[in-house]
Amino acid sequence: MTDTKTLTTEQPDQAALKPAVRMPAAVAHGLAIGGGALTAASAFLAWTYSSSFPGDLTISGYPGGLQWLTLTAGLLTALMGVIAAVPGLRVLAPGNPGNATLLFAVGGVAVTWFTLIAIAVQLHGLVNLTSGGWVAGVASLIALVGTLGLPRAPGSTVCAPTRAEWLQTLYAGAGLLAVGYLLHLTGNGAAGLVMAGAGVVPIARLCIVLKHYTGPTPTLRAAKRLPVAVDVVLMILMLALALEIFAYGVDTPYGQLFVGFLAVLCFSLWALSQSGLLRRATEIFERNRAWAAVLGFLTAAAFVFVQQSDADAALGVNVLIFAATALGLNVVVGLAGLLDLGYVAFLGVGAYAAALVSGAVTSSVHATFPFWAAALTGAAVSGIFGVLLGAPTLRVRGDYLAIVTLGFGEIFRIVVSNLDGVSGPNVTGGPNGIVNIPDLSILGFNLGNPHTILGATIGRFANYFWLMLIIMAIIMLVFSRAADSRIGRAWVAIREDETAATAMGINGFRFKLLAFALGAALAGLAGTVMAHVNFSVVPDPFVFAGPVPPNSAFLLAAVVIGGMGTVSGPIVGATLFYLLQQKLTFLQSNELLIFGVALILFMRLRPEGIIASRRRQLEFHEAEDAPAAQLSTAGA
Amino acid sequence: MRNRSLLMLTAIAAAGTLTLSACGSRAASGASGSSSASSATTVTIGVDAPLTGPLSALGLGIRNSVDLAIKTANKTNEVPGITFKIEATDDKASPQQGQQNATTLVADSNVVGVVGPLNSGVAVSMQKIFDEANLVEVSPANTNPSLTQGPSWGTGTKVRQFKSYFRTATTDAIQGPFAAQFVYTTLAKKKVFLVDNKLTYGVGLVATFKDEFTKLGGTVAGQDHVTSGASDYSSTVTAIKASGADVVYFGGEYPDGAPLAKQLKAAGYNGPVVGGDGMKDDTFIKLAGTASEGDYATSVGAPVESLDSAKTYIANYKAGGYTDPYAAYGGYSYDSAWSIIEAVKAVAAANNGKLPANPRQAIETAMAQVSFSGVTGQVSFDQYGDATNKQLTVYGVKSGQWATIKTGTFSG
Amino acid sequence: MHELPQNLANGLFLGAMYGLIAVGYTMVYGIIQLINFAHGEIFMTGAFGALAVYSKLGANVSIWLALPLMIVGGVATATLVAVLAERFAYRPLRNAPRLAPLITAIGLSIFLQQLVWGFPGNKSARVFPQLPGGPFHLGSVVFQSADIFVVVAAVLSTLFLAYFVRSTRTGRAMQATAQDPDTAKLMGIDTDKVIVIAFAIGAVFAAIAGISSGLRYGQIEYNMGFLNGLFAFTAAVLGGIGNIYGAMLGGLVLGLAQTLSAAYIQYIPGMSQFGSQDWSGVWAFVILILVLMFRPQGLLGERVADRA
Amino acid sequence: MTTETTTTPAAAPAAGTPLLEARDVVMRFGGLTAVGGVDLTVNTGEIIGLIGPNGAGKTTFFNCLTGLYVPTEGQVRYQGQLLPPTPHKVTQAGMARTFQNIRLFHNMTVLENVLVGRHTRTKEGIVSAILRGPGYRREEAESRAKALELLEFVGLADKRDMLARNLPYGEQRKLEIARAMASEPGLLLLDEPTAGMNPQETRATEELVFAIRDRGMAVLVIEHDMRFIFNLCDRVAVLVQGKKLVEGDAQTVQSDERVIAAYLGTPMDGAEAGTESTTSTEENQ
Repeated sequence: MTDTKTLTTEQPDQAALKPAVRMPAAVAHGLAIGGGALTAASAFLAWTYSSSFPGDLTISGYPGGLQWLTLTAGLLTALMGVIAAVPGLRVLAPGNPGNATLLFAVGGVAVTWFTLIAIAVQLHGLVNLTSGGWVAGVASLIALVGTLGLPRAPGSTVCAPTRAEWLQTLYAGAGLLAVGYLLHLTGNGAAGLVMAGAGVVPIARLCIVLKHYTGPTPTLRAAKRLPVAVDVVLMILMLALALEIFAYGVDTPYGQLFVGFLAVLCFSLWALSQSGLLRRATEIFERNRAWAAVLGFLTAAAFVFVQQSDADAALGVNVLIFAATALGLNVVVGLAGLLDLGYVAFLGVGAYAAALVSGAVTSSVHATFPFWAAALTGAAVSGIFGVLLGAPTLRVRGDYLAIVTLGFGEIFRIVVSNLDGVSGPNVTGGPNGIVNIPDLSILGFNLGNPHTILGATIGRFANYFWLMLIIMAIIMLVFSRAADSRIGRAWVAIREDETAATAMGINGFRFKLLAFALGAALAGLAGTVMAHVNFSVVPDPFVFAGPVPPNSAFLLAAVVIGGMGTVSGPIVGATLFYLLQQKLTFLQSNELLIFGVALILFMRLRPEGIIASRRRQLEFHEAEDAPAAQLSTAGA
Repeated sequence: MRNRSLLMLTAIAAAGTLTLSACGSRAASGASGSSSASSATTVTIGVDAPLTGPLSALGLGIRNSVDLAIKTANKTNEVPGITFKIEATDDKASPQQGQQNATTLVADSNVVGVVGPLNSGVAVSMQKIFDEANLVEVSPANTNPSLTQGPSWGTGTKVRQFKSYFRTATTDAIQGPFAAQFVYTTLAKKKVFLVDNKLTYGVGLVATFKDEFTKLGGTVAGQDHVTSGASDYSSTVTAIKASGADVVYFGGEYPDGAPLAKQLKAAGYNGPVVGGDGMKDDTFIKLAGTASEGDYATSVGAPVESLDSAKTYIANYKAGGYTDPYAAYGGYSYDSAWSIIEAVKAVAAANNGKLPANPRQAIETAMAQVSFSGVTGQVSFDQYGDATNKQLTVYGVKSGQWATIKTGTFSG
Repeated sequence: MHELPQNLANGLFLGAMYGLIAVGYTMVYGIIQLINFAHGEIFMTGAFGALAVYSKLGANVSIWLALPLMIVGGVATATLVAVLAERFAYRPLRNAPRLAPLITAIGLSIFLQQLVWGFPGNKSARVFPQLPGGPFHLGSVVFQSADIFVVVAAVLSTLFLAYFVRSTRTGRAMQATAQDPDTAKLMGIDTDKVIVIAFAIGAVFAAIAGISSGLRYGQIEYNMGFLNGLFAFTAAVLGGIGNIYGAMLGGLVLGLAQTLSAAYIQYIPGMSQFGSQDWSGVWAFVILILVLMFRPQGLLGERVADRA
Repeated sequence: MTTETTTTPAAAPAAGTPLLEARDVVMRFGGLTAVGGVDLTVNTGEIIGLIGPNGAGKTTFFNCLTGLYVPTEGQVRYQGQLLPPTPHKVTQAGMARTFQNIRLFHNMTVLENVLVGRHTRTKEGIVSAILRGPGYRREEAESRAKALELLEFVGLADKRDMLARNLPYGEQRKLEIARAMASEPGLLLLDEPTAGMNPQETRATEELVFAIRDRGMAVLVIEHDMRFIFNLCDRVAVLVQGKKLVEGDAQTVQSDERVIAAYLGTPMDGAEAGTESTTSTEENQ
């Protein structure tokens, strides 16, 4: 879709730094601020006649659903427009407030027009839009035009795509339309999706243009150090805001709202990074690492207080289980460079081990371990399986490992299905699994019972959420400390060049085995909690690819797309994946199809993942930035 | 440079989802339920089934049948003053997802009962969530006896597991032995070869069949377990032929049953293949072709053509304009939804025609008394929450059609 | 034990099919060291392509007339998919780190499965036409027309491939590229073309295997490529990856191992519960691990010296 | 290059005792004999050169010494102990090497590369890495100090946070030497350390090798550059067609007619041509 040649920065041509739309600066500022304000105001109007569009946008005077997002985007545009217009407010946006205003305005256009189109499509026809809807649409466009008239940042290029690029876009779009139409004729369920993809192509092209237009992220001089107390307060505020935004996203009741939310969020983040605020925020977190860790943990724990019901906490638990497992896989894939395609089996081993010693009636082992012992058992048994599997295969060429692990993932399910006393010894209860696993009881506190803290009812899943959060913290600690140690260096060395690593005295086999076993043990640990959360362990979920995470393919994707070798990458990847497959229900059965395409596109466009470790970053883009870069920001 | 390529990718993703969801917002259109009666209370009946993925054919049949039941109830004003609404959730055949759906349904105070799930493996992760909220759950498809009667049901110690869990599906404990009696007595085959596909349904069926069949005096010539979806059953076929068995009992669904039947007949085996309701599907005959001739499958309830309610249901379903077939569990799903409606009716009737503020507990209690003539026959629940309807019918493949062979009530 | 000949024959038929798929894995791996994870799906698209041709022809056309057309259709579909995949998914990543093309391959595999699944009627198994005739009896062994088809196809394909690789210009260019792609390029060999041809040949073989599978089992499914692909790759490793005869041999060994383990493991004292068909996949996997432990280069593979 | 810094020299046995003894090392690949019975002794404090025309089997011999190849015949002893045929154990025993074609860990920083070299001299395992007890911290600090000192020694201290791949060629060579030295070897094996260097860089490398010897390490070096070798080495062995032709001090070797013939080219016979092509692919890796 893009080719890297257009991405390489061209020499900023000072003469070309005129805005895209020529107008006096005062007019531009005025239009930007006014358009933003008007957009915000239009959210209070009724946009449609029918209340059957989700969120009920028929009420004047009170915004609903997607209108809130338009309101937010409009306000942000106006606010940033003011900052851009008044030189004395530059402290508030040390980077490039003009660009930030532009991007907020684009976010506003995106969410507003998306809503209008969705209304028109869903209710069949433009007649469903009231004048209020048109006001919103026009207002957002006015803001956009205004921001396009703002002075441009140095380093940006107005590079209208070349003729060839437009043609490319055209062909790609037309091709997708044609393919989509063909699929439609054959009745394929993915037809609409492919045709919609045709709409994405020009939008993507526009995004590229926008990217050039805004130029690189501004570099800032380090800000003055603030007192730690101020920093802490700022961090608390930022984290609280992030939590609120996250909770809003998690709680979006219908797909359209989630999509609008994502659009506003993406463009707002882009705008914040252009405004320099993101950089400032990062600085604060980086200079108070210990505080940041503690506050981050507390913020995550506070999630259960901002949730609407225990259903959100259930979602949170599942996300955490998925993310923790992905982080375990990151040891294997990201650090040691070993491809494990059957990783979910280790989660299964942990879950089964915990279920067996849980005291469930259906367990074939009649023993009840306390949780700490069960967790250790799960991790240990899983680690042992890792060693058993790794010992014969880690000696041979790396590619074979992929197939052996894939095979292991598959036969794990077959084996546990057969260990039911009929076609194998009775261990796992066969296809019926181990069911009615009792809730955990830690220090006499039963996690199954709801209780009240600070006036809020903390339900069963909230309890497990906290437990899982602690386990997550442990896994993060293990990962980051192992990565930054003699062991972690040995893993990376093996990944980089195994022959050279052994010549440096590293026992390649032993360390690969260690990575494999540690990864397996971490997955096993997550599995122990999963068994209790789900009340049961059955063979079916432990597949290579399925619609619901965790499964091996999703785990791998969370690591790879999130960012190999980093702590935050797999967590971000896992969260994003889980929420997307939960929220985008309008994709119907096409989630896996999208997932497959996403994997391919990511490998093409950004193989280092969303959060790139500094190593990966350079590994994948060696051609792009050959000049030596002093690495100041640590990735891992 | 690098960060920008990420930003771009997210922007593309955002743009993509924008375009997509604008085009594909069909999700909400599945919900129905007219709100004609202005003063009416609207309550929700939840559905949990795999609506997407490989099992979606069955899941959609469940959802549509519940939808049909709700529409019918609203149309006939079955419960005066109360309108029903459907809330369908997709569990994607995953226990995790099912559990999450359960918490979502529990959190919605309008939900008075839930139909589902399809998979026993999903059920076990949901039962307790519903139970703690006293929210009635009626499964149209779970056949594992231990879901209601506890893990030791086979040894006679039956203990009700969850007071909120009911099912209209018949359990393996009835269907397997019924098939065994049919094979041993009616078909007079005394030497059976057992095959299952190592999934919950098949394993349970084969186990109960085996117990009853040996109790009757038959012999088990051999037993094999096949990988679901593997389709190469040549070693199984060879073993069956070598065992000298005169009948094969297959525990599993038709996608595995059909190739087995086909490969058996192709290899020159002459005995019939007998299966459960998972095999009694027209696709079985389509897939296995002429090889299916003479095979048998048991199914719950009286023969379809003898039940007026079933005929009405099928006609209404067709008239309802659903794009997906009602599939194997459509009838049970309709009955499941209807049983909830009946319970709501009973509660409302006992409370001056209105539902109490939190009716869940009352509805759960009322479920035990529910009794009506449904699609699959008389529907009511016993002390474990199982369907009391123990009538089963044997169908056989005759000239490319399922034909009723025998119907009867299991007693044993 | 008197059914031994029958079991051997069953294993042979199954193994021939694995071998046909395995050739694709082994050729691509031999040349660009890529596990083409999506090859199982190429196999699947081959079968569906053939079925599409059949359903267009209508039920009145004799199967003997339809079969050649179905083969053409299946082969064309599979080859098209493979070549497109090579061109648009793999080629841009030729110089990327190892993990990138592998993950692309996984994505492609999922994508192809879902795409085929999306066609109406493909959500569950589809009926595949049957070859008339049979069952044939040879001593105590019973087999079908489709079994003859798969064996003949495997033998002919192997002979063709042997001729192709040894005696044609392209075949020799292929060998040279496998040995050392850089030198081959310097020698004027169009390595891109060679790689495309490797993908295409693999796809042709996979399509034939896909059609055999349909003919033998009477039904095809969108996910049929996963398990078969997994076993075929195992077969390729077993035979020595990179060696086309190894792929065939590995397929046969694996097919026999699966059939025989399903039939006879239960007679080993203490193993009576482990002999079902369901366990045979596990035993195939155990064999793979054993081979990797004791003969990592595979049955026919050559020892690759560790390079310093 | 920095001048002498205070370091603790690697535990060096009394000068002049044999450190490495290779006896009759034979390496065959299939029917092809790459190394045919080479003897070589390196004593403590010595700098030994190994020269020979392309394809003479020098790198193969190196690989036999360092455990990458298991010699078909013959023995390699280090400090009297038979060396195990696994590279990491050889390094553990006290022999470290560099590679002909630089094999750094490209995506690790300069400092991390040297820290990896410390691997065999550190012990902390996974548990202590996670718990970060005082022992771990001490060891990590020591490793760091040692690594920084080595970077100082080769002149790369100010580039410690750069990625190895971004270093210029000559500095990559230096880094590879520093990385090898980090394992505190008694004997350092350098495989063509000046390949691709200009004369100034070559001279600097010469100085560096002497400085390394002054730190108490013996050095075995493969090289093409005659002048470099003859300036540097106490003894030089010449390998031709997998066999040791001559061994002696620079003077002896330089005046040996067979060496001149081997280098200046009496036409090679057919077998030699074959040997050359195959061995060179091995060396190319």
